[in-house]
Amino acid sequence: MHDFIWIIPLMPLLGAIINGLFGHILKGKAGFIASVAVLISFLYTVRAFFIVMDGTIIHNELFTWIQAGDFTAGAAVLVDQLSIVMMLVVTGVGFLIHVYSNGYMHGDRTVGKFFSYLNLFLFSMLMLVMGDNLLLLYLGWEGVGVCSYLLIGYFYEKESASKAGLKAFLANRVGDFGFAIGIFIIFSTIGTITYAGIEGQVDKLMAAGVVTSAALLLFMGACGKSAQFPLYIWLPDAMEGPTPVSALIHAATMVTAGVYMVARLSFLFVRSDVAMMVIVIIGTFTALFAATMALVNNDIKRVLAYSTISQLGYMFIGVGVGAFAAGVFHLMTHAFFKALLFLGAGAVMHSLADETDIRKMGNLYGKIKITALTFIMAWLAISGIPPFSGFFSKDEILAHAFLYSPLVWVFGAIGAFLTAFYMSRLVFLTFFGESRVEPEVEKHIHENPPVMTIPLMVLAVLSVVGGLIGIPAGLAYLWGGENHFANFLSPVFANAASYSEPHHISHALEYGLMAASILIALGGIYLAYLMYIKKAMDPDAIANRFSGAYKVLSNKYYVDEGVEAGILNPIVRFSQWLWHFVDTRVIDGFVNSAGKIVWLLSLIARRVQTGYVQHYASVMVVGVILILAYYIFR
Amino acid sequence: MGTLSIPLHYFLILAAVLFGLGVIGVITRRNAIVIFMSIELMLNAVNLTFVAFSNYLNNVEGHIFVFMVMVVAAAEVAVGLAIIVAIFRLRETVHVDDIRLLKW
Amino acid sequence: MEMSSLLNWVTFLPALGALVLLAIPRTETQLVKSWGLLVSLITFLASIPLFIMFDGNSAAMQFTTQMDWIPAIGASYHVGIDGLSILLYVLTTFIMPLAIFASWNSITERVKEYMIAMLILESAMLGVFISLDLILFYLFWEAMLIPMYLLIGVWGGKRRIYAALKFVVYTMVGSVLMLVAIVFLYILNNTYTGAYSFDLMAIMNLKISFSAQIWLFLAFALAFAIKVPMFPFHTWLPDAHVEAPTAGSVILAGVLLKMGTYGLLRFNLTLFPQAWEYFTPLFLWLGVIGILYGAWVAMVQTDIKKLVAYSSVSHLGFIILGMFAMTVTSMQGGILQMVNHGVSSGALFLAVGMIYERRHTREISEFGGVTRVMPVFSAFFLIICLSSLGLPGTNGFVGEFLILVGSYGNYPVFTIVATVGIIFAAAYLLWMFRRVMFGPLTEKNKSLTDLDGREIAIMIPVILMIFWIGVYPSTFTAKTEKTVEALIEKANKAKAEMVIEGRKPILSDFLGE
Amino acid sequence: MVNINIGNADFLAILPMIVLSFTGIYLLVQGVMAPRMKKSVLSYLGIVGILFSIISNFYLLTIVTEGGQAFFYGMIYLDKLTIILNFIFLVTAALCLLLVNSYSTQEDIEFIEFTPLVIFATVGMMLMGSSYSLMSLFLGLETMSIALYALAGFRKFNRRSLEAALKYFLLGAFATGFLLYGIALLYGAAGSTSLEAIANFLSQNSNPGMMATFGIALMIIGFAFKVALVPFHMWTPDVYQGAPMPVTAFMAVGAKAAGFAAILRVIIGAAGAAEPIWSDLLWWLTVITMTGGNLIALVQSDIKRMLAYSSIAHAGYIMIGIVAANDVTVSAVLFYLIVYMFMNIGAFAVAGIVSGKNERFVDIKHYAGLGKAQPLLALVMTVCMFSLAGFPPTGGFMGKLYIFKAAYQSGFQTLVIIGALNSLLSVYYYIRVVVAMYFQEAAEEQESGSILPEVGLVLLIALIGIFYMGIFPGNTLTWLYY
Repeated sequence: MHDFIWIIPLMPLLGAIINGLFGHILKGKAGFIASVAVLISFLYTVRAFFIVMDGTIIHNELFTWIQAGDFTAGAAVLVDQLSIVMMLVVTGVGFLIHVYSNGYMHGDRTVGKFFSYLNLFLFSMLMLVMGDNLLLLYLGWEGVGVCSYLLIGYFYEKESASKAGLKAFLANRVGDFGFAIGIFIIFSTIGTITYAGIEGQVDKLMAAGVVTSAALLLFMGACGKSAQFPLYIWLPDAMEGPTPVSALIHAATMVTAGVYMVARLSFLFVRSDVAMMVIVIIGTFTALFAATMALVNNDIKRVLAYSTISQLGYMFIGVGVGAFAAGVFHLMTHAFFKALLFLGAGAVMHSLADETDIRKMGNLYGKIKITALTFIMAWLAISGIPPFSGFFSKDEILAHAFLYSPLVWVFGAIGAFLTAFYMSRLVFLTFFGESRVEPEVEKHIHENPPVMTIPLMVLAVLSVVGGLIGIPAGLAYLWGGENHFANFLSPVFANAASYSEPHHISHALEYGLMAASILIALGGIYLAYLMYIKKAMDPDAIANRFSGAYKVLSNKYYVDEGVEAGILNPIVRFSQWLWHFVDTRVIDGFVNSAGKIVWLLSLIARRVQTGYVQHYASVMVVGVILILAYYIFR
Repeated sequence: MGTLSIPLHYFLILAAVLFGLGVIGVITRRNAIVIFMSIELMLNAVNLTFVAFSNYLNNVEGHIFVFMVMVVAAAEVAVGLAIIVAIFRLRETVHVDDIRLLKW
Repeated sequence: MEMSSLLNWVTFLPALGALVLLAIPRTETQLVKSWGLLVSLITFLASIPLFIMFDGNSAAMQFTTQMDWIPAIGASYHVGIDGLSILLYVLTTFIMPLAIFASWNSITERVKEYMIAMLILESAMLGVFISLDLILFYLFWEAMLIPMYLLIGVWGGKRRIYAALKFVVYTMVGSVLMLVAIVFLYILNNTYTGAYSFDLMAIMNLKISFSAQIWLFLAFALAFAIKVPMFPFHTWLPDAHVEAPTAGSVILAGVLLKMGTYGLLRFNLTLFPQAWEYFTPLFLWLGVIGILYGAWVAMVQTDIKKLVAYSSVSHLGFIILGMFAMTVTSMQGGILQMVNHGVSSGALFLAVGMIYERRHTREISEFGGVTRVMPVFSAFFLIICLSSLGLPGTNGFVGEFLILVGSYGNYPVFTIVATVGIIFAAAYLLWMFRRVMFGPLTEKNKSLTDLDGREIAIMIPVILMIFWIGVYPSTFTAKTEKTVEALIEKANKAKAEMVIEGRKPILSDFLGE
Repeated sequence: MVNINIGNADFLAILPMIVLSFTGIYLLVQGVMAPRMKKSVLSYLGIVGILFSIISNFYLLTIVTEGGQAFFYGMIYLDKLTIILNFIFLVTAALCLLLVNSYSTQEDIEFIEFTPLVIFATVGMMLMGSSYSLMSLFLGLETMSIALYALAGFRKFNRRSLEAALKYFLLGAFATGFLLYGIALLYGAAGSTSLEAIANFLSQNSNPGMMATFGIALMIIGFAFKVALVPFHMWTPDVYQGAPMPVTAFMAVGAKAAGFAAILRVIIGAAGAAEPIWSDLLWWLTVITMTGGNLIALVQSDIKRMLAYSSIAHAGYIMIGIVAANDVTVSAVLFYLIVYMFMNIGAFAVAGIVSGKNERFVDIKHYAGLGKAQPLLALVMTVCMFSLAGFPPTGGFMGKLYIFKAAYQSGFQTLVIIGALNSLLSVYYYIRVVVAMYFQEAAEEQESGSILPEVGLVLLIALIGIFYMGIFPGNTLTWLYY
């Protein structure tokens, strides 16, 4: 039953195939077809949502995909509360971005190819979230990896774009390496890779003592995909791709796959405290680390990229401390406002003839009012100003983090402060202050067409309203006094909750923490206000005073160069040596020299044939003597 | 005719010595004809052995064999000298060292 | 038509086609080419019922025919097909028409001899896969050598004579020792059973002593290791590939390399299970070294064909790992990966051949931004590269994943090192793809024309096969399931005996068992 | 008076030899008596004589008794081996005579005495093949050798041919000396020259004393020279290169086969019981011969010298069969000899045509581009080369297979491995010819001889022989089993 569920992933696939094959003929209409395909799958997702709302989990197997020996993997779909939330985000935000792309990619030469890749991405993402076993998760995992490779490298004529695409795919592949080993461990210990199967025999994993290693390896895969330290290096460069791509893939959906995986396998992760601790540590470190880099960056999209890495760090803190629902909630709200920020940035670039350097912007508020307004709403949401969604989701995580360990809360708070600061810096430099736009660009700044602004407005509404469904219990006396979002997801995390003792937050502590986070957010904004609007503190002066720190930050801690020199070059040099020395000199040398030796031997042997009859006779006599001697002394 | 007064191995040793001389002659001498003569010497050494054995064994096969060898040697001489004469006519030399076209 | 006679017909149809070619005059190149294509197509179509009628759930030999060939020494014409050979058999008939069609324009002189060599090569290859008599196998094995030698030697590139000679001598070294082993087996069989016979089935249930197994295993293994090619014996492959014409490389990568792995399964595993067990760690080491070595060296190649050649070394390292891990899953994966490698590498060489026909160079630095002028080719080439690096949803992934997941149970350390290989697989393929297809369009590549109808017709079946195996592999794995189970069960029995005799595999302390 | 009863049964036994001798004498007389007659007719008459002799050989097949029978008081032995050997010698002679005419037109010199000499040499070979006493063996050997000395020097005004004849003569006589001395010693030890008596003597006393051992050793040396085993092979390359092409072919195949016939008769037949004496010696001679022959052949550029060394190497392979010395040896050696005949005759025939006037184009590089110039010739040469190298579908492979099988059966594994590696080594210089013909372009325009119908016939027979023995070896093998 519920066979309709397969329509959801197959519609984008169909769209991708149509656009792929007939893209160059469809030209303009490709965008329309792609958007319709995503809309249909969104509508069916809503229908599935209502079914899941009243408690039934949809499980439907189409055919057995791989069956060899005792390893079986079915092409089956499991839609429960967690996946329906993800599907709503993916198809909803995906649809808005498709509509936005119609405007943004207007006039592009190979727009058919673009929308085909975009639809293919959505298909892979849906398979990732809807699959009922690890192998389909892996399918979706690599599928989105390829689509991000293709979309980042969409402007392939630019050397940097194709390089960034390759870098993204290889970084993901390193993560997938860990993910694959994780799957092998699980399969070889309990013989099945379906979620239900793993959940059922998770204590067998515990007994075999492989839970920690499996969890950590799976987390390595998550780091690769969700750009956590140390595998985050590809996300900033991924900004080479078109902005809707950054919005969809590198903000809303793909990067959250790691969080989804940890949430989906909550029963596994929860059983290994070490793994949870590692997740929290990496999450916190990445959150802070990325935030620091965002402070000094002047490229509008790269700032947002670092902010995404930082927010992902928060999500991992959430799932790391065991508050899976909070993590997923932040994932959802983040999808809304980060997509909005990216699309807004895209709109700004679009109207400023693709200018990305915020130092050449300013005072755009009056000229592109709708973009500015929606951008400001998203800014308030991400900074954690109530009643915007960002406040509720981030605060929920920080609250649980405090219970886990106050130190984590402190770092989280610092991160929140930095987030508020750099986002405000971004907004003030872009929309307020004096205009630093070149004159001829300034002449024809124009508001973007409705096809781009409407999605912005919808996302703005979502960023505002999104937070309400997850209002923490303390505040929710208006709506029946409990956190609707957490309750909705509770059955999925029942196993995890039952394992680790649920920790209750006293209301008083909750209010205190809320107040603290509001103050931090306002403090961050006020500091940015002082620096960039009132010019009370000259940012450049500070930059000079801490010039060393500033230089390190602006060069992104020299991580890229470090990886280049530390890992890539040695491998390339070693392979060169392998090829030139081992292959040609040693093996071929041996083979050819064997040939030469034989050749030399025969040349010598040939010399024996002198042509003199005497020599022949004497050789014969020597032979005779040898034989007779042999017989004498035998 | 009584048994032979000279013991058998005397003959054998003589024949072996003759044979050795023939072989040395073939190796050392440079002139084709002289080489051929030393080969004949070797054949005669063999004849001597045959006769000695035949007498010692008191059967006639050895003697018959000697005749065969002589006949063959004669035929060989005919053909061999014909070749040597042909070479001499063409190359004015029978010096074996000069005849060295075919080598390596 | 009864199935076993169909098997014989399909095997010798190409050879008959070659004979008919003798009649066609040399000047009629168009007729010669279309005849060759027609024959190979008919062979492929005739092989499809074989595949369909092949009963998946029986491990026994099917469609067998046994006739006396040389009664004096007991050599019989004994052929049959089982799970091991059915996939490779159909793969050969599938690839041949593509190879012939791909060399439509590139081969201009001596077209008739070329077509004869190709058709005879096909018959020889098909013969190798189905022959169950040691001498018959050796006959086809050597017969396959001559046309391949001519293909490389006559229609090859600049250093073709060196490459062709190296190819022949390498293979001859191996196969000569194999001949010695075959004769020894023949004598051994005679001493035990009294009958003079080269029949594989008879020799299979022979009780060979452990020390004899060691030497025989090594003799066979050397011949097959050179063919695979495994790590130390691989240096002939890059030269052969670079110098061979496109069709030659396609067949060399598509089918010839699989004969090594097929031989290891058909002879080394079935005839000498204890020796197989004894040498497993050594071969696992060589396989894994092959994976990494092949990948690393491929990464730094400047010539595309050499890059693909070294990638074959890496891919076949996976197959070796899959075979020697001795679990049903990994073995199934290994066999499927043989087919996948045939399709993917074959397709890679087809693609490289297409751009070589246009630019007459294979240096990566010569290309750049080709997607701009050849979008359709770029799409096909991308799909083939992705299938080759094992993207889920394509054929490469299914085989590779099964190998790794199957072999993790027995040899976790080796599997982890092998899994590192998939990272480098992505690295060298996509790095090459980026340098060739992406980036700014260089001046020299401006005039390139996109694929024409013929080339697209070649690419489509390959792409379909890539996705068919990727999405629904059970059509193929079902065929090999039972044979693999029987094989492994027999090997485990032999392993049990070995444990009783208290023998430890070579290098086993390195294994950290 | 002792009455010697030599009935017509005895003469029947040597009927083929008688027929052939009469042909020879008739031709000699005919040649002298009617000088006006066209010289080529002589060789055709010779071939007719040989055909008659083959027919009588067939007739012998019907009357031969199972175990074979001695005639002429133990001088001649008639059994299936004799008949098969006769076939080999007769067919070789016929094929060589076919080649003569095209060669003589090429060199434009008359060949009156050529055919009678070839025929007398063949009679000598057949006598060796059917000898049952050392005396008849010696007679047969010498008849053949002397005829071959004359044949080698047949082109009187060519320095190379005369030098070849001289070397062959001197060294041949020298080797015969050793052989004779061996016979003498063995006669002394065994008391008789008949092989049967020697066989009984050797089987009775297992340690036959120094004299018999020396005797056997010296005889082996004599045969080793005839069959050109290293280190007694020195004459072969020079003589093969110097002698005219058909003579080289005749020597390479006929003389070598006769040598092996003698070895089969004496060593395997008579001295079978004394195997421990000669087995190790022959083992070492075989190894040195194969390796030496193949090694030097690698660097040869002259086709005739290369084929000379290749024949030395093949003598080594046949010796593996001899060393095996079990029930299968004789049939394996015979099979190999037959295939060896077809391979070499074919190769020499092609070499003869390509070599052109007074054998100018004999270097391998002169074979460049032959594939294009003369596709048929190139095809035959390729098949011969592949068969000599031992590639499967050809007879050469099957021959080696049986020889290896025979050696394996009597436990000489190492010998087989060395043999296998040697045939691998030989692949290089055989394939080099094929490479020259197909892969390299002809350097300068060289007029190669036109193919006369007879030579075409020889090529055809060689081709059919190689493939027939390669693909259906079964029937020839069963026929050989006796």
